[in-house]
Order: sequence, then C-alpha cells, then structure tokens
Amino acid sequence: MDQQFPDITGTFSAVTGGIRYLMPEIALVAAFLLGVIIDLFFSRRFRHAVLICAAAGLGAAAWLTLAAGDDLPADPLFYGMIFSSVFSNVFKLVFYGVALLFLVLCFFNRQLQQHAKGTGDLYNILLVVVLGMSFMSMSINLLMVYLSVEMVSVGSYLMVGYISGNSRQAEASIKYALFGGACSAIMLYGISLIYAFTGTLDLGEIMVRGLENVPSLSSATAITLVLAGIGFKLSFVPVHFWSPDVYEGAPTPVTAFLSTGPKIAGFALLLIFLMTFFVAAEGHRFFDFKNTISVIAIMTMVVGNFSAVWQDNIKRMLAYSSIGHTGFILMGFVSLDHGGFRAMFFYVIVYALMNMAAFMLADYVEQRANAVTATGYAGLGKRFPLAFTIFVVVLISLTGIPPTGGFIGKLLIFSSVWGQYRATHALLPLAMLITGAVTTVISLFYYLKIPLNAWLRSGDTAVTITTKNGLLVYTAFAIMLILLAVGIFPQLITAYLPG
Amino acid sequence: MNLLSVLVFSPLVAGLIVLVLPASLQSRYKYVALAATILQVLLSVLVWVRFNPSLGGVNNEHTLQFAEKLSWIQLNVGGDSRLQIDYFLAIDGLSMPFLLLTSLVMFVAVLSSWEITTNLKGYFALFMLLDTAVMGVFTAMDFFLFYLFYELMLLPIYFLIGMWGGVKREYAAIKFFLYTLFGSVFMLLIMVGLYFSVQDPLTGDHTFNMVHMMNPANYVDGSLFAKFSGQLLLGIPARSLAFIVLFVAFAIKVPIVPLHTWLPDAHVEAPTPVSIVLAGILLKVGGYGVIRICYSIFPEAALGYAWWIGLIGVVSIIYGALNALAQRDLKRLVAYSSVSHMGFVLLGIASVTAEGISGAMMQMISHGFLSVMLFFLVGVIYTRVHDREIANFRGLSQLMPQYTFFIMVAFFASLGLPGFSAFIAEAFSLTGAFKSAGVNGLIPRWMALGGSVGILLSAAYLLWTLQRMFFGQLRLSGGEPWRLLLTDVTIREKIALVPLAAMALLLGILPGVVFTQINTSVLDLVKLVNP
Amino acid sequence: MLACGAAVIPLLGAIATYTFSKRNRGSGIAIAGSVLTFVLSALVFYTTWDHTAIHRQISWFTIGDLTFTAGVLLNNLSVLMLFLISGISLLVHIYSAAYMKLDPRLPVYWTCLGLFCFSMMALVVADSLLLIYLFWELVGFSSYLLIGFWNTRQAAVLANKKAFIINRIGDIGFLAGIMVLFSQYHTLDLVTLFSDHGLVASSPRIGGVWVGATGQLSQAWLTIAGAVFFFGAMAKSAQFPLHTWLPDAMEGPTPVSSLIHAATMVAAGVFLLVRVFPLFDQTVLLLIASIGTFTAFMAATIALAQHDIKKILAWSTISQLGYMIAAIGMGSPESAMFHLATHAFFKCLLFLSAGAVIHELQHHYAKSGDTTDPQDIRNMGGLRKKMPVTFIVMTIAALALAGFPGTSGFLSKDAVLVSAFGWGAAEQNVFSVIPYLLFVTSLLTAFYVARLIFKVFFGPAGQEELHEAPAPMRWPMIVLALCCLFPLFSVNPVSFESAWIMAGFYLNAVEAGAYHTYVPVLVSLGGTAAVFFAWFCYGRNRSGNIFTDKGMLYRFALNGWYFDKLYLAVFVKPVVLLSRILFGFDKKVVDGLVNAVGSLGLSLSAVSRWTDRYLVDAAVNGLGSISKTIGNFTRNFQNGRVQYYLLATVAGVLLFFMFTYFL
Amino acid sequence: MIPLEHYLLISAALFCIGLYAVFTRRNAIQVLIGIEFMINAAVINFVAFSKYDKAKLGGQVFALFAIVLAAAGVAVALAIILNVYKYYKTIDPGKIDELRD
Repeated sequence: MDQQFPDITGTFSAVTGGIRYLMPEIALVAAFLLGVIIDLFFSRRFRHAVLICAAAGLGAAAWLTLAAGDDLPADPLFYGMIFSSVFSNVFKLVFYGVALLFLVLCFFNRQLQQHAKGTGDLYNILLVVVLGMSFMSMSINLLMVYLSVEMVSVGSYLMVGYISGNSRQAEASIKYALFGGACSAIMLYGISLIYAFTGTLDLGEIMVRGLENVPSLSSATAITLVLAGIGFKLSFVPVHFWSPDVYEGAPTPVTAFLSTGPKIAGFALLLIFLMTFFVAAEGHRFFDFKNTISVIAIMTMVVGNFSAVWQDNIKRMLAYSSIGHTGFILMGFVSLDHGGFRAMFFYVIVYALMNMAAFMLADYVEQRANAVTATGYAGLGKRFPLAFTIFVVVLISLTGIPPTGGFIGKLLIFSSVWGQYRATHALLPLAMLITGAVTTVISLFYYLKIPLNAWLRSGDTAVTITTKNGLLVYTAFAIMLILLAVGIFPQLITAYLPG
Repeated sequence: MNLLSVLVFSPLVAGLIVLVLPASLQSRYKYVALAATILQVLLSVLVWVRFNPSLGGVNNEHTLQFAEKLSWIQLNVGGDSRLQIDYFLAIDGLSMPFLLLTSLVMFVAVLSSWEITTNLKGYFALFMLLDTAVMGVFTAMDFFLFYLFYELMLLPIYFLIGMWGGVKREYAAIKFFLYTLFGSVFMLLIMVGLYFSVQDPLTGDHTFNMVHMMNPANYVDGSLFAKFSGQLLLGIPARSLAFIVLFVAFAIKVPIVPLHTWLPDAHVEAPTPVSIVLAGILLKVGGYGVIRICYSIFPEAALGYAWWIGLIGVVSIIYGALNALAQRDLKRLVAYSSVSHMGFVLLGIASVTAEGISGAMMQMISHGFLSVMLFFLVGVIYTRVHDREIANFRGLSQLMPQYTFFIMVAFFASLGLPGFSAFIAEAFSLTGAFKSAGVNGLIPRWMALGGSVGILLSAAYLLWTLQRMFFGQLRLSGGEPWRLLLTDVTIREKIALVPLAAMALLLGILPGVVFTQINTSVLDLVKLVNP
Repeated sequence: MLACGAAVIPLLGAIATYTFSKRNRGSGIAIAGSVLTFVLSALVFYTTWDHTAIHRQISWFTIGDLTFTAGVLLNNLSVLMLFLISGISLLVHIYSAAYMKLDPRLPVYWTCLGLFCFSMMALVVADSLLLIYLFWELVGFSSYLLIGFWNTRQAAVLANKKAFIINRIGDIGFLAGIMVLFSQYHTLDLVTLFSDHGLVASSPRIGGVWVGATGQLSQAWLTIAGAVFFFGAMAKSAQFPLHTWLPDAMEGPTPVSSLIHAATMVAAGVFLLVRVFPLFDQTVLLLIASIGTFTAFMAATIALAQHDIKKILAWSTISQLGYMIAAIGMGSPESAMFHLATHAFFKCLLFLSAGAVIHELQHHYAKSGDTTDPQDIRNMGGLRKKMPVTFIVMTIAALALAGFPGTSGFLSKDAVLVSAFGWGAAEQNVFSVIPYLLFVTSLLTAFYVARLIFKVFFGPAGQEELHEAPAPMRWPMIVLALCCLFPLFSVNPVSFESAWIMAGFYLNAVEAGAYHTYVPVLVSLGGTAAVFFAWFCYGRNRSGNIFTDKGMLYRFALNGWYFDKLYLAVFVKPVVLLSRILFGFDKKVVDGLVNAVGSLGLSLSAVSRWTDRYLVDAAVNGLGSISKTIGNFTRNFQNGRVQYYLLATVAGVLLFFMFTYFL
Repeated sequence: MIPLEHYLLISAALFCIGLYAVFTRRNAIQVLIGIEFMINAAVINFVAFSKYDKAKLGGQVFALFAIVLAAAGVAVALAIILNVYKYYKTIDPGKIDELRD
C-alpha cells in the first residue's frame, strides 16, 4: 500500500510549495471564476462588468509577475512540469499586455458590443487562453505542452467563432477548428512516438539521450511531427495555410489577438524546445535544428512577403505580413548564441506593438468608413488625417525603415545573423541575410499600398458612420510614440531583456 | 548648446509647431516655415564665419570642427560585442559649404511654396522633416546616423511628390522611392559588415564611426573589410565589392547616366518647391556621399576604378546635354541639364587632384544655386499659365522684360559664362582632370577634352531655348488670355531670385570665398586617397 | 594704376547709364565716360610706350598649393591696343549718340556698349591666361547682346546665337590650351610663361620631348597647344573654318558693327596670338600662315559678289584679318600689329560712313513708305552730290583699304607683303605660293572697294531729298579720315620701317632685299589698275556690266562658298538629330533596360500600363514583376478548402522532412 | 503476450486511416471522426509504452488527459459545425470556400 503512496506529505508539500510561484496564474483563475459569476448576474444592468473584471484580473497578474521580479524557483516545479524563468516572465508580460489591448479593441468594436449574447463569455474565454499561453511559456513537460496548446487552441476556436455574424466568420471558425484539430492530433502522435522512444515526458537530458540511441530516421520523424504541431501555432511555411483565411474571416479584435498572442506563445514553446535540444545535445547528431529552422525561416519570409504583394483585403495582407515577420523572428532563433536571443525578444515585443496598432487602425477605419480593401481606402487620408498619419508611421515601422522600432529590430536580427555568418561562413546564414534584405524591399510594395491609396488617390466621399471610438486612435497614437521612442532609444527595452 | 544640433533639429521643431497649430491658422504655416529657414540661414552664416579654414579634418577626428559626440545606443547584443552607436555630428571643409547652400535653397523653396494651396499642414510638416534629414546627412559623421538621415529623406519626398505633384505623380514618386531604397538596402548590409570589421581604438568595441573606418589600423585583421584580408564576397574582393555597392547607392542620387531615369520624371511631376529642393540639395547628397564615404573609406578601390568613374562622368555630361537638346518641356530640359552638370562633379572627383576635387565641390555649390534659380523661374511661368512647352511661347522678352533678365542671368551662368561660378567650377574640374594624366595617371587626357565638349553643348541647348522662347515676335499659343496672365516677376519672386544670382556672381568673381574654406580638407583628402 | 582705372571706367559708365538713364537717355553719361577713358589711356600710352613694362598683381584665390593671381601687365602691345580701343570707342560713342537717338531701348544699348568696352580693355591689360579667357568670353557675351540688340527681328536673334556658339567652339580650344600649359608649367601667368627668358622660351625641346616644370610631355603636345590656341583665335577673328558668324553679325546696329566687328573684338584673336607667340613652333606657324592666306583670298572673292553694303565690309574685314594672321604666321607679329592698327581706323571709318548712308536712306524710305532694303547697293547711286562729306571720307578710307600710296593702309599692307615675300623666298615647297596669293588678294581688295564706291556714289542720282549726315556723325568720321592718312603713323609716306609702331616692336633687321623696293611699287600699280578696271565696269555705264548675274562662280561667291549650308548640313542637323535619337533611346531603352532587368524584356509602356492597376505596378520597374510571379505561385495554394490545406501541409512537412533528412 | 511492435504497427495504421479520413471525407463530422482516430492512435502508443515507465506511469496519465481534451475539442467543433450549417446549408468542407485568395 505504502509502495503506491510512499510519501503523501512529501508530494503534497512539493505541490503546495510550487503554488507560491504561480500567483499570477491563480489571479487569472480567480478572475475567470468571478467573471463567470458576474456575467450571470450583473451583465443585464451593467454591460461592461465582465470586461472590468477581466481587465482587473490581467492587471493583477501583471502586477504579481512584476512584483515577483527575481525571486524565481531554482528548479522546475510540480515534479518537472513547469519551469518559471525570467524568459517566461517576459513572455507572460507580453501576453498580459496583448490581452489588455484586445480588451480595448473589443470595447470599441461596434459589431461586438451590439452582439445579442453580450461579450461576457468572450472575456472569460480570453482569460483561459491567456492562462494557457502562460503555461505554454513555462511548460517543460510534453504533457504540459500538449495541455496548454490544446487550451489555447480550443479557446481561440471559440473566440473566432464567437459572433458568427455572417457566413465568413462561421467559415473561418470551422476552418480554424478542423485545421487546428488535425495539427494537434499530429502533434499528439509525435509526442507519443517520443514517449515511445525515450520513455519520459520531461524535456531534458534523458529525452535527448533516449532520442540519440534510437535510429535517426524514427527520431527525426517524431520531432518533425511535433514541430508541425508547434508550426500550427506559429503558422510558418508548411503549416501557414490556415492563417490568411482565418485572419480575414475573424472579427478584427480577435484577429489582432490571434496574430500576436498565440503566435508569441508558439515562439516561447519553440524556444523551450530549442533550449533543451541545444543545451543538452552538444552536437545535434540526430537532428540538425539550425539548418531546419534556417530553411523554414527563408521559406516563410519568401511566401509571406511575396504573396502579400497581391492582396487587396487589408486583414489578409496583414496576415501574410505577420507570416513574413514570423520568418524574420525565426532567423533570430538560428543565431541564438550570437545575440539572437536579445534580438528575438526585442523583435517579438516590437512586432506585438506594431501588429496591435495596425489592426487597431484597420478596425477603426473599417467601422468609420466600412472600407476593408486597400482600394476601398482611396481618399480616406483627407477624412481621417490623424488615423492615417499614425497608420503610415506604423507601416514604416513594419517595413523596417529607420527612426522606428521595426528598423532597430531588423538591424539587431541582421547583426546577429551576420555574427553567425562570420563565425561559420556557412551558406545558409548568407542566404538568410540576402532574403531578409530582398523581402524588406518587397514588403515596401504592399505596406505602401495603404498610404498611397489613402493620400495619393482621391476616392468618392462615402458616408462616414460617426461612432464614439476616438480613444482607439489615441491608443494607437500612444503605441506609435512608443515605437518611435524605441526606434531612437532602443535601450528602453533592451535594458530589461534577459540573456 | 552645440550649433550643429540646433541647426539640424530647428526645422523639426518648426515642423512640430506646424502640426500642433490648429487648421484655422492655415495661412500662418508658411511664416513659421519661413522663420525656421531664416534662422537656419543665420546659423549657417555663423558657422561659415566661425569656421577655421586651416583645419583639414577629413580623416582625423581632432581637426573636425563643431564636433559633438555623445554615446547614443549601448546595446550589448550578447555574444562577444556591444553595439556601440554614438550621436556624432561634425563638419569639415568638405561638408561646411553645403550647410549654407542647403539653408539658402530651403529658404528659396519655402518662398516658392506660396503657390501651394491644398492641405498646408501636411505639406509644411513634411518639408521641415525633409530639411532636418538633409541637414543631418551633411553633418553626420557616424555611418549609422548618416544612414538614418539618408533613409529619413526618402519619405517626405515620396509624399511631397505623391500628393502635390503633377499628373503622373504616383509613378514618379514611387519610382524615386524605389531607386533610392534599392541602393540603400544594400548599403545597410555593407554598413553592418563595416561595423563588424572596425574596432574603436579607445573602447575596443565595434563602431560605426566613419573617421575610424577611414584609417586601416582600426580594422580587425582577418575581418571582412580589413585592407589586406583579401576576403572574397561572392567571388569579388570584399573591399571593392563594398566600394561598388556604395558607389552605386550614391550614383543613383548623383545621378549618373544609366541610373538617371528617375530624375526627369521626379522633376517634371514634382511641384516647384520640391523640385527646387530635389535639384538644389539632393543631387549634392550623392556627390557628397561619394567623397565622404566611398573615397575616404575605400581609397585604393577609388584609385582602381577612377578610370571608370571618369568615363561615367564624361558620358553623363555628353548624354545629358544631348538629351537636353531634344526636350520640348522646359522643366525636363533643366532636369537633363542637371544630369549633364553633375557629370562634371564626377569627372572632377575621379581625377583625385586638388584642382579637380575643388572644382567638383565648387560645381556642386554653383549648380545648387543655378539649378534652383532655373527651377524657380520655370515655376514662375508654370504657376501663371500651367504650361511648360517651349514651343508655346515666343517673344516673351517684350511681355516680361525683368523675367527675361533673370532668365538670361540664369542661362548664361549655367552655360559657364565667366564671371559666374559655373565657369570657375567647370574650368577647374576639367583642368584637374587634364592634369591628373600627368600627376597620377588616373584619367586619360581625352576625357578632359570630352568634358569640355559638354560646355559647348550646354551653350547650344540653352541659347536655342532662349532664342525660341524669349526673342522674336510675340506669339503665345494661349493667345490673349495668356498675355494677361503672363505678368512680370513679383516682389516675392525677386526676393528669392536676387540672392541666388548674387551668390552665383559673387562665387564667380571671388571664388576664393569657397576655395579658401575647403582647400586644406581637399588636400587632406587627396593625401588620404592617393598617398 | 591709370590703366586699371582706364579699364574700369567703361564698366562704371555702363552701370551708371543703365541706372540714371531715365533722364537724358544715358547718352551724356556714356560719352563722358568714354572721353575720360580715352584721356586716361592716352596718358598711359604716353608713359609706357617704349618704356619698361609695368606689371602689378594681387593674389586672387588658392587651390591646392597654387595661388592664382589677377593683375595688370602693360607692355607695348597692350598699351597700343588700349589706346586704339579707347580712341575708336570714343568716336563710335559720339557717332552712335546721333545714330541711335530715336531707339526706345537706348539705355540698354549704352549698357551693353559700356560692358563691351570694359571687357575689351580688361582683356588687353590682363596678365594671366585665365583672366584673358574670362574677358575673352565676356567680349563674346557682350557681342551676343549687341548683335541681338533689336531682338524682335528673327534674323538678329539667329545671328547672335550663331555668333556665340561659334565663339564658344573657339573658347574650347583656348581652354584646352590653358589646360595643356597649366598641366605643364603649373602657372598661367603671362610674364613667367611668355617673356623672353620665360618658361616656355627656355624649356628645352630636345628629342621629341617637351620638358616642362614638373613632368614632360611629348613634342606633339607643344604643337597641339599652339594649334589649339590658334583655334581659339580663329573663332574670335573669324578665320576660315569659323568665319560664317561675322557676315550674319551685321544684323546688329551699324555703330556696333563698326566698333566690334571691324576694329576691336575681331582684333582680339590677333592680339592673343601675338601674346602667346613664343609658344608656336614651326608646324603651327606654317598652319597659321596658310589658313590666314586662304581666308584672305576666299573672303576677297566672296566680297566681290555681295550686294549688301555691310556684308561687303564684313567680308573685307575677314580678308584683312586673314592678312594679319598670315603676317603672324610668317614670323613678323610687328607688321601684323601695324596692319591691325591701321585697319582698325579705316575699316571703322568705312562702317561709319556706310552707316551714315544707310541712316539717310532709312529716313528717306521711311518717309516715302518705300520698302526697298536701305543696305542694298544696287539701288543706290549718285550720292556724292547729296552727301559730299561722307563721299570724301569714305573714299579716303577706301583708298587706305586698297593700300593706295599716301595712306596708312599702304604702309601697313606693304609691311605685310614685304615680310611675306621675304619669308616666301625661304620656303621651298608649296608654301612659296603664299606671297603671290596675298598679292592677288590685294588686287581683289582694291577692285571690290572701288566697286563699292562707284556703285554707291557715282552713276545717275537716284533720290533727291537726301541730305548730309548730322553733325555728331560727321565729325567722328572726319577725325577718322585724318587718322587714315600716313602722317599719323610715319613721317615718310613710302618706307614702312620708319613707322613708330614698327620701331616700337624692335624690328629685327629686315634685310633691305630686292623686295623692299619693287613690292610697294608693284602693289600700288596693281591697285590703280584694279581701280580703273572697276571704274570701267561700274563707274561710267550703269547697265553694261561685264559679269553676268547667272554665272556659277557668281552664285558660289554670293553664298559665301556655301559654307553656311555645309555647316548646317554637316554639324547642326546631325547633332540635333542625334540628340532626338538619344532622347528616344533614353525614354524607351535605358528606362526599359532598367525595367527589363526585372520584367524579362517587357517594354516600359506595357509595364506601366500593367502597373497602374495595382500599387505594385505603380511601383514596378523590374523588381515588381518578379515578386508578382512568385506571389502568384504561392497564392494559388489558398483556394479556400480546408482539407486541401491539410493535404498541402502534410505534403509540405513530408517534402521538408525528406529534404532535411536525406540531402 | 503481444510483442511491443504490434502496438506500434496498429497505432501507425490507425493514424494513417485517421489522416486519410481527414483528407477525403465530404462531411465535417466524418473529418472530426478522422481526428478522433488519430488521437486514439496516440493513446494506444501511450498506454503500450507506459509499461516501461513504472515509476510515474506518465503514459497512462497522458492517455487520460488526451481523451478528455479530445472530447473538449470535438464538442467545440460540433458547435461550430452547427453554426456553419446555419449559413451554408452544407457541411462539406470542400464547399465552404468563400474565404479564398
């Protein structure tokens, strides 16, 4: 009997000991539960109750993460399930920030607010997805990885399909659900194979040893399948087909959230994977991660940027551009030891800001002049001068032209890859550099489509629906200022970055 | 407060003021802009006066004047090195004349912006941003800062041409943007490469500082661009590939013949003030870039390719002049004449002799004043009758005598009549080119004579235009309404034109005013490039 | 100091006339200015002729380690020219005050004339080649302004453009010469270069190598430098290949023609050659002599057939200049200068008197509304009764031009011919024909000038109400007539050596060979014979003139040997055509080439039409179309069906897996 | 007793059948069934190999979680399919292709 339960108190104390480090997550759970209750009782009389509760929850979580600061657990918690480190803290802060901005977007989105079922549930689902994402950035056990990925995916299927106001939104949600389900199933199968070969679920030394003495063909298959699962979240090349359709179909606030939140969580997961496989295995005898990711990065940049050139729908174009940026960030992953770490973090933060701002403005214009396509933007520059000036600066930052944060991000990534090239003189880093430069020029084509139509062309004076979402533009303005400030004084961010 | 920073950023402040002012004060914007440019003119005169001509300072930091060096970005990029970029503004003989030229040209451009009517706020804000960017380019001594200002120049011009331009403005604007961006993206790669190859002697970190890039001692041996590392990049020795890429990037701005096709489109479609700035300053950025970056950082490559650069110069002179001869649109004619005049600059620089480079510098300054005056005069007609076809006007001298006087001054000055600055510039560029065969054997003698044919051709097309448009019996294709419209130059226009003509005359009679200022720097440059 | 005063005054005069000209139309100030200039230059002439040369200079600007100086050099040559120019310009000022009285744009006229006198005076006294070049082009510019003074007349506007461009061609030569000298000696200062023991004279030319201050160039460059300087002088002095602009320059007002295109400006070419004389070596001298002679002969033949009074004089100027250039070519610059001085006086007088005739005829025709051309000598005749003073004065000038004994022309022409024959004897091959050619030309000169006089003044009296030229025109003509006679130049009317100008240029002992005597005699006999022959043809019977108008030779001469048409066809048209082709090339190919790099051969128009639909296309040169093709390829995977996506994904993963694993 | 390879073979076969179903079936619900097949294949693997992980029985725990998460996923997917049917009147994924390039 005791053999099965050797030390209940020990295990129990190990479990409860870890709780102390999970305060932010607990805050989120509390907010979720509170939100559900409030939605039942108070949402008739006071519509924004749940929103405030969610915002409060996120605020508390962020504050707790910051308050924890550097009191971090030395070793993994809950028997090697979770390892909260300074990296995951940075990621968590980004998630909370993105979620708060999502709330701002939802507050001002007319379509959401007038929704029959009210937006209470949406905020609760948001909290769950944020919880899932923070676990994704901390989990070092394959079970935990799968659990958190599923939590985020299922949550985001619901968010995409939440309104289903028209056929396109429904279609987007079904596509997202089916594609996501299949990919997570593939990942699950990959994990099962890894479990089969190594007998352990902990991402660590044992797993790497196990994979090494298994014939390289089978270990490569297992890892490729898992990578496909992670790829779904990151939407890099072979697994990117879903993102343009879903981004275009989903309501704009949800698209904004999807393109930043889960994607960055995917990066966190990939980082954890690479850390284990790089650190543990000196050489990568059985699976060459560096080359794989380089090729993926090049392919992603090419596909993302070149197909964006054709797009007319703004959200679809921004979808492809986010694929392009994914490729760029992957470039940072390849040269982690040459400053790629800090470059990748910096770029991720600036990417989140840029994308959020871009979608905010796209949403604002969509509501005020219900223009969705670039040609539809013709002549709007004169009617919304402030909005479009901010839009231009954000797009410049997305392209990576100086005085903006985007340029510094690209510069850092370029110099880290150049460092990698200088060290190894391999062909791939050089190919990545040149692709990066060329795709930057290509990205100018489609990013400039918006200001060209808005300012240079004169459109018919369509009716403008007057709604009270001026604050949206001012938040976008704030983000723009941050982008410019970071562009000129990058120390603002890099000082706080780890690694 | 250091003079240069004020000079560079005062227009930016004015631009912000314009942005902040409510739309109701629309007519006040141009006065704010005017005040900013006048302040700039005063400051650059102050700089001119306090400039000490005996300090060369091309490649040693101590003799650079008005230097201002603050550490700006300290990123430890992990791994071995810290990204060290410092805010380093300074001027020497090579960049100092351009400050006065830029502020004067900006003053004239703002004066000619009275004709702009649609959304003034955007216009003047962009204009001030452009002014800051251009001033920054001329004063930046840190490659990163230089690249930042260089890129910053593109956007305002794209929007200024795109939104206030002529019929095919979109095509011209994006064409300009793409040409320059194409050049500058690869410049970014070279810059990063240089950054990794150069070490700051004091702190040991990598640096973007141009002065350190100039002396080979600072290169990490074995690094990509080290002098004797013989590293190959795509099969070509790295340093010469870097020189070619940088030269192409700046040549697009000069412009040289194969890459000049954006100039006529951009000038024809741009509104007058923008084409004034385009011709007056932006072409000089190309020339300045070649001297400051290509020639100082890669001197041996410069010597290697001198023959080719000289050839390109001569071809530009003759090709530009012949094209100008065939033009029917006055503005396009002036644009092609700019291509031809800038050919002299290239020829002068390629000769790497004191006379050649001083001639090239003088040509850039004199062309700055003269092309601005020409574009302003074309603008005067265009604002009155919205037509620039040479064939549509005959005998304007009776209708607009004062205007004809200014046109004749501008035409004769730009065809190199002695007494005006263009003659001194072209004569010494050619003499320098001719002398280089004997002194350092870089340029064959026939190139100098080929260049002098350009002087003849410029006389041909300018006088032909003068004769067709201004002399003979009065016959306007627009008939009577045009006769009423074509009033003579107004006071405001004269305020803009007189200083330009005066400067051209002053530099023609007393070239020493410029030459003494730039002489030591030119000698240092020649010693640096051709020890 | 007086000299630079003299040079600067006309400029001050020019500016003053323009500013205060409103009140009395500027004439008073202009004439006062030129009187002052004349007095100053006379003083300077008096002080420095045959004394040591004065050379003052100040540093102008420094380039590299060379400082360029600007200053004044007064030696016999420059002082003589100074005196000559200021004298003639004074007379022309007075004359044109009357001639141009009713012209509305008189102040502008005075300004340009003032500018011209300033640049001419400064050219003469300048001490460095760069300064000479500077004023050289300024002189060209002011002649451009003055030729095109009546700029409403199309012919005038074409003429001044032509004149300026041809002068520019010459200036390229001059500039090239400066470049060669500068790269050889690193200085442009006249004294250091061309004085007797100066750099050029002393630099050895041994074994085909021309040793200069720094490096050395091959001998060929020395000849090229000389030839190139001569090329510059050719344009200014309207010598053979570049002479076509002078006859057209007659479009300007007559006083302008007289001052500029007879006396001063065209002499600038000769002045430059004399200044740079030490530079020329044998081959260049030969070239100069032959071109000078050929021009003289050609111009004389053309002058025979001209009808317009001013055209005749223009061609005769070209011919006389040919004489001077030939004289320099034959190694005797002093006789060239002598001829230049005398020619200045009598040619200026010829022009002024022609001007008086034209002036009167214009009035007459204007009154009677008759539209015949006042300048065509065919419908003139018998003016000697109406305009006796003009007749007498013009005849004196004509005699001087023809080289009749007793006039200054005779002395200077003899000087040239004697030295020609002296030089001719030494030459063996074909060049020995030169002196005889010059001799024939002098006969032709006598003939056409006589033809002119008889056609204009003799024969039946055409018009009645003509009256003599007004006083301010008459007096300058009379003064000039006095200068044409021999006393001004030498006490003994026959021997030219005793002329003070020749003495001034330390005449190297001309051996009193046989030519010394029989050449003057032959010339004067020939001259008188030609005059009688002209009297025979034109004087007595108006109708029976021997030469038919239809002859091929006649038309050939009338059109100036068709050089104008030749240049138009050979140079001007092809250059304009080439530029049009190049512009077409630039528009289609170079722009297209840059796009073709990306758009795989699509022509620019196709690309731009294609681009306008999408922004990308508005952006495209070449790059756009590559990205469009790749974009197209990646795009058609997105066909909306989710299962297709999954299939593509798994296929992609497999493909990728095989690529990383097996490659 | 059944050797380990058989388990691997069966789960691989099951996985491929599921994959095939996902690609070809004309009915969204059958696609979901296909996804269930793939997840069950993984569960087989987990349970088969947890024999060697006596200490933590990781495989068994993972199997439980997989089944629960599969159920959650299917529930959400079915709700969404209902929604799609409301608009498209069909649930053939091939025909739901309004969002395309």
